[in-house]
Amino acid sequence: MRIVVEDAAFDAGAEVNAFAAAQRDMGAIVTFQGVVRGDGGLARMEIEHYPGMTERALTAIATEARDRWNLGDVLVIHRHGRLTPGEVIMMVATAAPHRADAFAAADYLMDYLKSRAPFWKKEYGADGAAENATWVAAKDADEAALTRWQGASNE
Amino acid sequence: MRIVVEDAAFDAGAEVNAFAAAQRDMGAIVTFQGVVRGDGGLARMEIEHYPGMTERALTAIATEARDRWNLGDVLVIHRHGRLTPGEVIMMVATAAPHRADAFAAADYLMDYLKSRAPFWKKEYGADGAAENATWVAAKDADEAALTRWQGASNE
Amino acid sequence: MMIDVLYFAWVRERIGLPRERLTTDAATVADLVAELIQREDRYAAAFADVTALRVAVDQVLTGFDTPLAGAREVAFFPPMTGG
Amino acid sequence: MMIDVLYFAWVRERIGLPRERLTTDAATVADLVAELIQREDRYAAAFADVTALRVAVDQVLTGFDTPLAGAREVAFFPPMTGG
Repeated sequence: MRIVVEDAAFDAGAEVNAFAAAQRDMGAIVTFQGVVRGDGGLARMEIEHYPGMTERALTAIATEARDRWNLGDVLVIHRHGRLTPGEVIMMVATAAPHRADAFAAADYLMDYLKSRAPFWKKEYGADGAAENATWVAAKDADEAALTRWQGASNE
Repeated sequence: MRIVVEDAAFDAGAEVNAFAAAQRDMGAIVTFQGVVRGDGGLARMEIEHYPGMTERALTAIATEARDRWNLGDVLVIHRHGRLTPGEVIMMVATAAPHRADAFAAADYLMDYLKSRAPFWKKEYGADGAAENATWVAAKDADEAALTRWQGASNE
Repeated sequence: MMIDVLYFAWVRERIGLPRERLTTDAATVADLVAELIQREDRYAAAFADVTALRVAVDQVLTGFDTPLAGAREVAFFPPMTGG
Repeated sequence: MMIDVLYFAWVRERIGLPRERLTTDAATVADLVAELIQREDRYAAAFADVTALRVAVDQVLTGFDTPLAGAREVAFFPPMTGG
């Protein structure tokens, strides 16, 4: 299990390959990448985080995923600081003997990471002005998504 | 949309990066990689396919995914011929504005590709003997998985 | 009519060849299977249990009751195991 | 007791600083919030609607009724928007 919180850009393809190469007898590898969208006039975003707690929260979420599904490994990388459209914000990767576990765990990691890992996004428009920048509001849909995982300890 | 059926090995990380770089305003990219497992004494496998129909079936499955979800792009790469444990058999990638579409479409592609694309796997044990090689039997679970996608045209 | 018949995986192995061109008057896939079974034991062995087989006509997966009028290519194979 | 209080995102901006060390006798998070609101308008503005806020005690997400006995670090922030 590897949890990385960093401001530097990372090479998602190289991370996927390194993650896959480290596995043994894991038939299924699922990855998710989140990319900054430029529609809506976004020029850049700043991602704030809570050093210490962020790593801790991501570790707890990844550990929970390993408890719920039959996984060989989990990788989470999340950037903070300044990002522009087209840049990769974060990625998760899961490795499992079977594809259903790899898919469910990656989906779960994303749902929890969205609403339970301490990151906050501030969006800057084309004018780049701080006074016009806005904090992204949490979506009700993201909170509602968590209810999908309640109840059964394994699906 | 890109559909590739080839016997050569491919660099999954490089494919993921090229796929992601070609997108505009797709916030979510999901990938699946299938890897040859070596447990159970497998020494190698041979994947047979139906040239022409295989590409056609994969294209139909990918087109159906684009009709069902809001996707920016779909990639499917599947190898045939001889593969050894640890090698990547195939990958799919989906790009969407939102993560739920990217996850559902990748999951759907895998379910249909397993049971509706003309590939057949033959497994060879440590002795490498053709007379001891066995054709992989289709799993009832793979056929049952397809029922998940019936009914609602979009979820 | 002339038709190309293709065999894959263990169907190909049992019949002993990957494809052949046949002249047939079979109206449907099932009729073609009945003709093949009459030919030789190896065909009878391959088609002993058609519920274990899948068929494609002109590269589209279909059923054994499909008419062959106008078809150029019929393929027989076990359930697929890709991915 | 001495406690580190951290603020993130718009809570940090409204209060005007990322962290401060306070001496408090607050028994719970809610008591600490009540103390802060009394201090200055900028705190009152930041904590005007605590339902819009989340709190972590010693880096674990928790509720406003959580006791502060033994706590070293309390953080206030809006709902998280990672991913």
